[in-house]
Amino acid sequence: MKLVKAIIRPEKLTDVLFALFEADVRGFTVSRVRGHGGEREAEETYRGTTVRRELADKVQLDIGVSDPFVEPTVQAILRAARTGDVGDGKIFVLPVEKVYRIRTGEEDRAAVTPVGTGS
Amino acid sequence: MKLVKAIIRPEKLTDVLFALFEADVRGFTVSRVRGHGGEREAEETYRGTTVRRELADKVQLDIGVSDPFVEPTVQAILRAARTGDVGDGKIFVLPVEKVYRIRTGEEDRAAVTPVGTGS
Amino acid sequence: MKLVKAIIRPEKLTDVLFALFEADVRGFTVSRVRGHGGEREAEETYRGTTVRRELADKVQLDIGVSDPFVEPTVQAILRAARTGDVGDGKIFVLPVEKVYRIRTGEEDRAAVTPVGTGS
Amino acid sequence: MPTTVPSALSGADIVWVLVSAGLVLLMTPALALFYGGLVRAKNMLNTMMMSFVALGVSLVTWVTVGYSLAFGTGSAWIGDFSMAFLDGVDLEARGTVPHLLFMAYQGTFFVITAALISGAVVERIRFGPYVAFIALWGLFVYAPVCHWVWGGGWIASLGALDFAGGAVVHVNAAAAAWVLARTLGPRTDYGRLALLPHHVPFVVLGAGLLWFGWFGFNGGSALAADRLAVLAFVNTLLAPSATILVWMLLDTVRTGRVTAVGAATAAVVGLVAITPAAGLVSPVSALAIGAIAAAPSHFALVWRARTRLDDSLDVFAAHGVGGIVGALLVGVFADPAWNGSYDGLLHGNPSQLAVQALSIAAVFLYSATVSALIVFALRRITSIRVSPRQEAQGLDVALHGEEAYSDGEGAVLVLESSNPAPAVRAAA
Amino acid sequence: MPTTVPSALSGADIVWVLVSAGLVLLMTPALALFYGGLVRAKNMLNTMMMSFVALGVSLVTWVTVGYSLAFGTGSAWIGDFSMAFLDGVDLEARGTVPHLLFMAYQGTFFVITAALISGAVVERIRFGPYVAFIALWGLFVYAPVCHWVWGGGWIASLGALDFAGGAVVHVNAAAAAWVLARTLGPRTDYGRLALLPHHVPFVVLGAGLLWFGWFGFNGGSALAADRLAVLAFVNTLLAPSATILVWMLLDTVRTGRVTAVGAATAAVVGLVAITPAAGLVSPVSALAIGAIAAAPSHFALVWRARTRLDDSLDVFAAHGVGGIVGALLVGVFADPAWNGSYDGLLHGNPSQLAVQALSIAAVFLYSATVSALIVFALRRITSIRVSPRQEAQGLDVALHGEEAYSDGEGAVLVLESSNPAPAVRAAA
Amino acid sequence: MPTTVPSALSGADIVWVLVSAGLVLLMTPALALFYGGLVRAKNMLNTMMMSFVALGVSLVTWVTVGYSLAFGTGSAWIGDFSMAFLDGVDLEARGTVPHLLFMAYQGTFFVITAALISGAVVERIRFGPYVAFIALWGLFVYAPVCHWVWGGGWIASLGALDFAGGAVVHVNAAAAAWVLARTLGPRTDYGRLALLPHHVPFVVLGAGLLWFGWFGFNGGSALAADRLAVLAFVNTLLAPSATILVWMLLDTVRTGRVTAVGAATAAVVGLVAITPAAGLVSPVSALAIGAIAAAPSHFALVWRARTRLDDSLDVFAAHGVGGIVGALLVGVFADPAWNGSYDGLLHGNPSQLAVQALSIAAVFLYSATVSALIVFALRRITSIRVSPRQEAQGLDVALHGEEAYSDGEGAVLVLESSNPAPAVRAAA
Ligand SMILES: Nc1ncnc2c1ncn2[C@@H]1O[C@H](COP(=O)(O)OP(=O)(O)O)[C@@H](O)[C@H]1O
Ligand SMILES: Nc1ncnc2c1ncn2[C@@H]1O[C@H](COP(=O)(O)OP(=O)(O)O)[C@@H](O)[C@H]1O
Ligand SMILES: Nc1ncnc2c1ncn2[C@@H]1O[C@H](COP(=O)(O)OP(=O)(O)O)[C@@H](O)[C@H]1O
Repeated sequence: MKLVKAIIRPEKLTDVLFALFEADVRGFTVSRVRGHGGEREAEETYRGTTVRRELADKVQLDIGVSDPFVEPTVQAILRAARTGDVGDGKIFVLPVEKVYRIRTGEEDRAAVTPVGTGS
Repeated sequence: MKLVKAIIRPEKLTDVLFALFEADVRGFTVSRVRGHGGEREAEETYRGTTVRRELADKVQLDIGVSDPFVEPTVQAILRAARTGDVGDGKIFVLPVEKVYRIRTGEEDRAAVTPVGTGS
Repeated sequence: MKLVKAIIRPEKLTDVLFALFEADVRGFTVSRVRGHGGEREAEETYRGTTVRRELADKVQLDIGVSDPFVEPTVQAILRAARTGDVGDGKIFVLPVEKVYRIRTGEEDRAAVTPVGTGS
Repeated sequence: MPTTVPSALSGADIVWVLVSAGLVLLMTPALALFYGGLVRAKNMLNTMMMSFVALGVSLVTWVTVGYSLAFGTGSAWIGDFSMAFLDGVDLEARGTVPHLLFMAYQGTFFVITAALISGAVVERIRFGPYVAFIALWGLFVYAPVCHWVWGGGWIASLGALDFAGGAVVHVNAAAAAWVLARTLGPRTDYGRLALLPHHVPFVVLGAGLLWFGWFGFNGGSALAADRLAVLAFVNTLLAPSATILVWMLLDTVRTGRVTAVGAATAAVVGLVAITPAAGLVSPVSALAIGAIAAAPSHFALVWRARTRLDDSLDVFAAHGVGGIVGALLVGVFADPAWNGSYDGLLHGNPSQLAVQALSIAAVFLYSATVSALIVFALRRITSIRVSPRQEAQGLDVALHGEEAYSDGEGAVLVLESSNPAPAVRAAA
Repeated sequence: MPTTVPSALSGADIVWVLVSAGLVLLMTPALALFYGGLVRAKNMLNTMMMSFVALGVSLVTWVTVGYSLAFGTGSAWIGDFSMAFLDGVDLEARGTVPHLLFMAYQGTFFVITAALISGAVVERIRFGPYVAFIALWGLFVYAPVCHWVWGGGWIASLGALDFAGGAVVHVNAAAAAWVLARTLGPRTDYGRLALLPHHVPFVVLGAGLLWFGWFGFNGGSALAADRLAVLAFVNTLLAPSATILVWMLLDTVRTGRVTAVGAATAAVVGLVAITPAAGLVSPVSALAIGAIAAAPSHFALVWRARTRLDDSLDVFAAHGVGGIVGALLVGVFADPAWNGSYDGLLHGNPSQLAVQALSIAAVFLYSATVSALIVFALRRITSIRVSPRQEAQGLDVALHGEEAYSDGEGAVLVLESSNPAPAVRAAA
Repeated sequence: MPTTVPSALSGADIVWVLVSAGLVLLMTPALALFYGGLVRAKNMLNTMMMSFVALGVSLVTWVTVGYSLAFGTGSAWIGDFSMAFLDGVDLEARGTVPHLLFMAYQGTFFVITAALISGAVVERIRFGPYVAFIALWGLFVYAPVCHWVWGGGWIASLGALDFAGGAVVHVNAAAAAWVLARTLGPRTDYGRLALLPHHVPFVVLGAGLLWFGWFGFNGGSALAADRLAVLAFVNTLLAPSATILVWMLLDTVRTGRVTAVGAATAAVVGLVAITPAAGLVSPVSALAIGAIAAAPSHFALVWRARTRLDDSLDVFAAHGVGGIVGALLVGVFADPAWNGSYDGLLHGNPSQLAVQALSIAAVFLYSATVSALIVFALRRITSIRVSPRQEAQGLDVALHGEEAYSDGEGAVLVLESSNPAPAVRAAA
């Protein structure tokens, strides 16, 4: 089991969702984050105060997948999230020791197989 | 050391907190996330626009625990977060190589032992 | 490759950013979280309802680094985020199996090297 | 409200009543904000809609038959249908302002009173039955009670004093709220989880706008730009100020801290308490009424939270208790030196207090009873409470298919054209 | 708007017009809120600023030459420069209120009309060209059209009825909005991604404040505290209430649910529809107009969303369709028993309907044509649309260097003093 | 403010002053919103409460002795206690409106002036000492200064012009703000971290509501529905519009972008600047005053941010500088052709400018000195600043035990009944 953690542009989220659905990945968790990287930073002014935004809005996906699904998942994200401009984000693949489905207590592979779908 | 990452229903958070306290787990980090899984999706309408919400509100807990605490932690969450309906969430157990307590620089087991508590 | 996950006080974020920049760490992802630990809890009252806040606002940093950078990164955070009061937070170091840069498809070390910087 | 009315139109009086009607109308969106800020984010829109819908439903009810039932000659108990569909309600003078304007001004009271009730049942009532309830309640409770007190009915004949609606509006709505909260039962997690206000700045802003609107509610009830209007206006300025001070003191004694929700609540309680008395007591008495009214509502509110009665936004503690205190105190402080005719206990007329108590009791009992009958009737037809799953999901999404605060993430467009759209692919 | 004017000042009339001018001014920030709530968070401030800026630009334009072009004697087509820079606009009576007050009251209409247009082009227009557009549009479109209808121009001579601005304000702005939306093209992700309202409570509050302000818009157009003002005011209370009811019904039939955005939109549509008719029809007709107006706008709005016309906040469906329906219905319902002189189809004057249709068509065509010319002229000078990158980033940060809702995290102070500051170290 | 007063009540004048008093009252919640939007989310409620509390504390102070000290006959320096507890303040005419109404209208000025001060010391002052400060400041500073200028005191005798409170309100509050900010010291992270507005839409809405309320502030200061009121009202409409335009220009020149916070600030600065001049200058001069006032405040604000003076919301730059500019310019532009009697430099009376300067200097010095004395006295009794830990935590939680925006997560109900509740288990 692996946890694929992808950081992408917010405006690419819908495209990535569809790409994941097409790759038959139907379980994941999304959160709003902010990232610092190579992007040119915006300056903002509030009355006499000028600030430089070191962080840009990003969206993070956490996707628990069984080993054979790692590659298709990563490829789907790479394809759907790319714009070619600096700031497209990163994907991290982390090892997972155990997965449980809370509703049933099922473990590992069974735990990430969506209801009523053979993945 | 392990990192237990649990995704649960927001309305179950308080119950899970108490279950963790009872299991003597007193350090964790919580964040608001949104998840996609087997849940039936809600439709929304804004003037002429109809949308399908692919994401449901969830809460994620990150709990760093020493190895003997993994099982009790997982069991506490499984028990407290379950409703039996699709959407109850998942638990992932991830390996951790090192833990530090920022305040003291303590490492590993010592780092996750709450102040003044023998866990 | 490792993922350094640090949970710090929100008011220390700017200091930590500068410490990371000085340590030549220029890619990371930040999110707002809330944490429970050894801190004394605040009570709040809304009309007739009294509540105890079990969670305090924290900020989490996720930093993907190649192995030689782990130690400097951790040290930078330990130094910059410390106040000495309970609640300063934790650092977890997690193993990472693979990293991709979405923009280019580059992998691993190359994926976390910021554009135009030799790190 | 004065009953002697000269017969020609006055420009100044028209302006004042126009402005007042506008101000009272504003109170309904203000209440939507005040109530909305006090609930959880997932029920924000439903809560706002329970006020806002009254601007549609109640206004239309009012012009069709409500006004006629309340102000038609009829009997001591209720008006008649003589002015249904505004028949005969024209631009001729009723007092010194056109009859049509009087009708409209009273209509804005009808709207806000219905909206007040919603605070007791937020976060769990089904929307359709709620709308049916306030429509029926308007006809079967508000209209007759309004007739009793302001339409020349039996309470008016008794000589009860209710300047701008202590009994008609606040006690009346609070009784219905209490019945509705009892019948619906508490929210699933009530008393177990913390159900906190999601947006206190809206509560404070809502209170500010309510105060602003209340100048029209109380000041306009003079129906003329005269000394009475000035008295009512100034008392509406002073009473809440005293309530806020005392409330902050009570807060400090109880928890060591002054709270924003408390201050906003105090402003509303002070406004409620001065409503029946506004044009009848001296400014110094208004301060006294404001100050006195703080404690009963404060303790009612604290006590209520420990019971199983989930009157969620404390309509009873704020409007019921506040309204009763105000309506009784007008029987104590009414001062002919200021209002020209009516005297209370302190000015040698102890019987006024009894009349006040009687009028409150009558309104409370009638409103509670008929409200209960309406609820039971509705319950026979349909369920009035949402399912536990809808309650967990939040009423905004469950009932209205909307989110108050959306960032659009994860929302996929459903295309209804023939377009081979992503939405279709997603379903694959 | 009445044209017979007695010649002495009246205190009551002055107060009513003062209050009305204040109320109409409030509509512009209210619109900023209403529109702002409907866009995505990253474009909130830009959207608000597109309304707020009219308070600077349009007001100054108005007092310099706009007012004179609209209300100067001139010809049947346009006024003149005789009152440029308020020359001769003094405190003497124009009707029963000072000339200066009349000018100011009309100025608040000018501001809100310009601001209305912005709804069609949010989230993608550059700010500078937008400001240039509304300034030019005010002079070349609003001023002449206002002259035609209210300044004694040719439409006034035809006998067209437009009490408070169905044609002058709503149809006029909607035509410009439609042209602007067409020319700019849709937002990049329009029709592909869900672009949702980020703050519906602001939409509801905005609608409430707009309604409140609209009492000044319609009621004040009587320019006196008289029966006409009362009629206009009450109709402004009743029409939207009927629209809300019908709209909720249509919502329920279509999607099974009543929505908050729908109810707020309905209130605005009802207000738009009653605007041309407010002082001209009976209160029951006002209810009818409100009820009738719901359907066309509702379906226009639903239909529009399926086309490629990204009139983002449906200015055309709400103000164009609503304004046309209202302006036509005044030709049907105008009732001399209420307004004293003008009759419509139902009162034996079918030709009025033709005059109304003609006036709408003329205003629409003129506004659309000249708006198109202005846009083309601006386009020759500069690009009027932001870059795709700016659009993705959000216009608040890209154009204004601000965020609507900031928690300050990750924002590093840039020190401009000689201080060896962290900002410098950061750059290292 | 005019001093000649005829002796009978006028309905129209009553309405206008009633409306104006309501409008000025609304300014305090509006200010709470404006200020609140400019601070960080964790200090939102505390900031709002610092305005809102004045509605309790200052109003009560006013009716008890404040009004009497300000408007009692007394000496050239201060009033007396003859009207303490509203003794003799009745419904008889003072001018053409009831004395009680005059008192209430002036009371709303007292409230907002106190609230203005809070902007200088947000995010770090303790609530109790702040409340004590504004109560004492009201009595020892506002009341005498008001007496000097409007109560027949020495500045009035000099012939200084201050139509609606340039010196009494704005310069007066700004001097206190400046002293308080100096004494308290800057916020811990001031000049090191970015301390950004957390809710700019509230800032814009707050500015809109302030503008709306300001019509009552300036227009109502005529105390009658006459030409003077119209002049003051229209000038209050025009001046800020010019300020917004010029401010946007300055913003563009300095940073290349127009900002929403800037536009909202500009509106307030324009309103401040026209306040002393509203009923005294021609509309075109009002535009000039608005335009001229933009630059000094703009640069004061930019410059201030580079100093160690943490006047956090720039009370001095907006109200102090704006008020001084306006109070001086009234000495330049005052025009007897418009105000009936008073002339300034441009109309041949250069000495007026000197009188204006003197009055500003006197008010500033007196307010600064006495404010400093009050602060020092308070400091002897208690600490006036929160602890660094409370400052880091945020004042909402630390001082009020509330959060402005709560999602309730992680909040555990503390049950005070005997119930063996989860809260008890949690402690185990
Ligand atoms: N080392 C890293 N660890 C964690 N997140 C990173 C790291 N580097 C970049 N990111 C995330 O990826 C986003 C994009 O990275 P950036 O360097 O700007 O662009 P690119 O990946 O296209 O070179 C950042 O905003 C940040 O959220
Ligand atoms: N493979 C996964 N990786 C990460 N998170 C997941 C995954 N599958 C489900 N989740 C999270 O768990 C939540 C519940 O999952 P769902 O499949 O709806 O229900 P259940 O677990 O009861 O079958 C989702 O909303 C999502 O947040
Ligand atoms: N075991 C843990 N797992 C995950 N996060 C933790 C854990 N313990 C503490 N934290 C996070 O660290 C924060 C600070 O911890 P706390 O115990 O209060 O202080 P300290 O680390 O100074 O002893 C907590 O608020 C929480 O967010």
